[in-house]
Amino acid sequence: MTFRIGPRTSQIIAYIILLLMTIITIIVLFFIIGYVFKNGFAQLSLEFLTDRTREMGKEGGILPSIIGTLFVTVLAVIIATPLGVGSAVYLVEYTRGGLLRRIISFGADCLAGVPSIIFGLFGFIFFVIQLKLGWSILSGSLTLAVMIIPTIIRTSEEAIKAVPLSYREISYSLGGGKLDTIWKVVLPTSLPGILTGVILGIGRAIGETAAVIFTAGSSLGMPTSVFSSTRTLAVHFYILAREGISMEKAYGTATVLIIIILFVNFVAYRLMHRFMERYY
Amino acid sequence: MRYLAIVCMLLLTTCSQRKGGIIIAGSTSVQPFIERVAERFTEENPGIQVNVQGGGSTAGIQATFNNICHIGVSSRNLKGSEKALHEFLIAVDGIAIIVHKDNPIDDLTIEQIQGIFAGTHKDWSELGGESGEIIPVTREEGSGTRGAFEDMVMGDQIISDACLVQDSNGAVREIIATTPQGIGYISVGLVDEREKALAIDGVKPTLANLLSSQYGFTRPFLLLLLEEPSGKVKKFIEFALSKKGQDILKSDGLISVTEIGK
Amino acid sequence: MKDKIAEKLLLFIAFSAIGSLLLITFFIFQQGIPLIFKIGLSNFFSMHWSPTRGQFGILSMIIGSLMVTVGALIVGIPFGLACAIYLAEFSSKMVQKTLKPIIELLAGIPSVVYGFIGIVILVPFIRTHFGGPGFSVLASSIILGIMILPTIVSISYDSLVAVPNTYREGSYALGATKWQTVVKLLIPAARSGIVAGIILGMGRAIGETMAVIMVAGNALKIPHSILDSVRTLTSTIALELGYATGDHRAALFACGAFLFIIITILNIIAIRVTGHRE
Amino acid sequence: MNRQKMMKISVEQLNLFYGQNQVLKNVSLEVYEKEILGVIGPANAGKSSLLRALNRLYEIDYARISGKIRLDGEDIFDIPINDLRRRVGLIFATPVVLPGTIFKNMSYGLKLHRKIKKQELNDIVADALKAANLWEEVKDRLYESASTLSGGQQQRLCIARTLAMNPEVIMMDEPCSGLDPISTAKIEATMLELKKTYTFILVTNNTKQAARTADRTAFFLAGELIEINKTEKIFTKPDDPRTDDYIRGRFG
Repeated sequence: MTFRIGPRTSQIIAYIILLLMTIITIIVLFFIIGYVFKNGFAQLSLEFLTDRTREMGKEGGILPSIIGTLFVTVLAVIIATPLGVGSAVYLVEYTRGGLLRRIISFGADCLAGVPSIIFGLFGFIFFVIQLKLGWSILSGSLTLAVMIIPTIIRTSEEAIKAVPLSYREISYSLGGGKLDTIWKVVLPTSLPGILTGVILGIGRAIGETAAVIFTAGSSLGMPTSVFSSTRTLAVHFYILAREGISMEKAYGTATVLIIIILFVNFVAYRLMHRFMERYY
Repeated sequence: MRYLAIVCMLLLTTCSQRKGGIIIAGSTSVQPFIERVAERFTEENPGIQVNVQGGGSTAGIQATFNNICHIGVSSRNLKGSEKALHEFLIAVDGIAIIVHKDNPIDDLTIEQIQGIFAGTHKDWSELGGESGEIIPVTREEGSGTRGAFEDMVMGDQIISDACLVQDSNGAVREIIATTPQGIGYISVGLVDEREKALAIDGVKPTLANLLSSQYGFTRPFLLLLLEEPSGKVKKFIEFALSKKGQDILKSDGLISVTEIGK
Repeated sequence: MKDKIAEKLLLFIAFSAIGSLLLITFFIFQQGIPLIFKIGLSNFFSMHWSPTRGQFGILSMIIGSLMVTVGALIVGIPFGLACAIYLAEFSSKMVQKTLKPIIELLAGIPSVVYGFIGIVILVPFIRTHFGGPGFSVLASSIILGIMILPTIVSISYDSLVAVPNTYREGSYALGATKWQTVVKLLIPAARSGIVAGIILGMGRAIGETMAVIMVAGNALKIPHSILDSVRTLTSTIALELGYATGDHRAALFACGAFLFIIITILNIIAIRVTGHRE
Repeated sequence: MNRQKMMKISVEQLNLFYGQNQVLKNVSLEVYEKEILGVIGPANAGKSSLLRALNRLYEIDYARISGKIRLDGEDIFDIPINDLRRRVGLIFATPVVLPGTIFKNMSYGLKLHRKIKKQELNDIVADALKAANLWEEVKDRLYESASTLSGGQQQRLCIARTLAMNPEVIMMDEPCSGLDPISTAKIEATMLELKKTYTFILVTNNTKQAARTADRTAFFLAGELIEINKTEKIFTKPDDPRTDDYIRGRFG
């Protein structure tokens, strides 16, 4: 027995299925955040945010991890941004789109997709052991910097390429040199794109576990210098959850982590919007 | 330019502080215990920060050789060239075979345990328990605890590929605590109320049995140094071996070095 | 003069950035490849992984990675595509404007959070309702599938929206329904973007480490069913890196190199498919 | 007028290549001080390329050049490039305002060349805007985004921006191509006024515009200079039949 389903009917069926699947997708994604928040908000208190970690995380707060995360991320971005943006500027403004640029862009494209554990593997043997930097904020930041450089190169390159040639012509015809043009016209104009890349990198660095646990270590002490080992929020959360040290603290830590990341992404989003409205 | 300046400043202002702390690295089994000792130590010596890393026994030994940490920790005896390091025994740890707290089985023979981990026993009913698939959980290749378990329990049997693999005592414990059919092995000191430590050949891993060596599945916890201890490192080792330090370790279920002789 | 210095400085920066990337690639291969030659390909691609006993077979882990990734795609593609199609073609501007950025924000949630949800909800659920240890191919696939959803939705949506409106108008003018237009016209037209999104998602799934360690159980045996535990290449590296020395460590690097090659091939395909680079 | 006018720019046997493609062929001409030289011709005649050669902007396109160009008798390759481009301003067909405020657009070029006091900067900006007939329209909104201006205003902003640099020669590349007749008239009026102080080279597609404003006119075709002469002469009895054809609209 065969049914012939008319185009109208199939349209309606398809619509319902699509709607259902979309709703499921959205619900699942929201459920994950909601579930963590529901269990985590009860844990949030001033004490939790400002106290030292005690008993391997069973007691006390997460201040050392918050500071460690901040340290590692900021240092990574400080290292990666000039390198990434500088490379992108060089590629777009100085290489005339030749073979070199294609090869480098391709390499950056590929490395942007390399799993973070490979960066962890590299960072552990190279920075921690061979360069004798030990498990430290410095090792962690360097590893993360290498990890986010490709992303920053790629997004900055796209943003810089998008600056109209006419802007450069104007700058030159007003007597600007190449450096003036790059510094005062090209970079400010491509700033939103560059910023997006940097902020994506920040988000990736904050949430990263695999590359950090082997390089920044897992010490719970309060970091005092770039040579201190630290346990970032993501790593702390991973260890709490996985070793069942304290599910309550795990939820609390995850909540803080997610809030920070959503906040960073949100700020990026707003910033870009403001910038676009002002200039375009 | 500004970037360079900031980076330089960070490095300069902080370089000197590296000397202020002690970095300890190695066995994840020892980490929770040494962390507690370190916490007390810092309370009594506020100037000295102690950083405790995991990584594993072998990594700890390596780190000590490479001077990446001040003190290495190992949960197994040193082998071959590793013996060049100075070692300090701070405690002895028993390895407990644990199952979920609702598991009716209290006692297994060493052959039965071998059978479970080698993959020959597959169902709890074979061992007198309620019928259900046995889910053995082991440690990862290279772990000190796994090494000790293989030496002491498995003998010439090989741990089956079908076992779940976790990379810390805590992770193993967490699975056993939540999996009714699970069985695994962790430090005696870490067993809590959610799981049950089994007697092996009728001997339970109680403190008394551990002390009297009736329960033979024990291993040393070692602190390792590249050179003779001095300064703050010496202070820390002395603290760990002092009555205060040993009491902390004892209260966590380890056998204090002072009791071993008895 | 200032310009010359600036150019030299930028050249230096470009070289150090690119040098660091080259260094990584070189380093991973230099540490890993010699072992493969030492032990031979037949050992490296055998079933038995027991580095402390000199067995370095990564085949079971390759199969593990493959199963988990395919599983993730089976979960992720239908839902991701459905969501993208619904948002791009069937929903109002308002819904698009709110949901798209939210889904993109969700892409930033750390993978460990997904793994955690896997441990506390999915694994016990599978264990009690389907049997087995719960730590399984199924759990990993679902968690990874959910994790790659935002990637697939976002990229597929963008490529659907990029299809010119004249296509749609032409199709409606011929009397096609919306759904027919989507299936016959828009999906083929947006194919390259959709495929690229899927490949990128696939890369993320293969490369994910911590979330998988948390829910896969990590048994070395090749799973016989989706309820069995599974070990992937990435989790092997993360589990054993802390303890590994000598050949064992080199073997982990070899795993890394192998993974590197696979990911690079996937990336090349993705780049080719989209014709993204001029 | 009988005496030889002061020569501002002289071009001798100029060739310009983009890769294999030669876009200027053996061009020689002079530009006199304080005149408007109209440059007309169909598309791809090389008109814009001539302008890009005169301030060496062709260099950013990686084009090659041969021949001599002199500004006030000095080889332009001996003048520091930033100075040259300041002295020889260029205004493009489509007005391009830089992202940012009107004031920022105006001050951009000035700040590149020297340190400048705020008061002096304000004065220069105001003077330049007045000279470009834009002051009245924008004096209250100097700190608004330049992109809020209309097309005609943007083009006059571009002119003002160039004037602020105190150039000697102003080259305009079809400055009115996108504008309505009223805006065009305003710009032409501005130009005629400024002629007292500056030398103009006006490239235009609109032959009538050249007829209205230029003192002399040059006709280009396919990279060659066909004819250069007084505007009335070019438009009434040109020497070359091709010029005549073009002006009468027979091609182009």
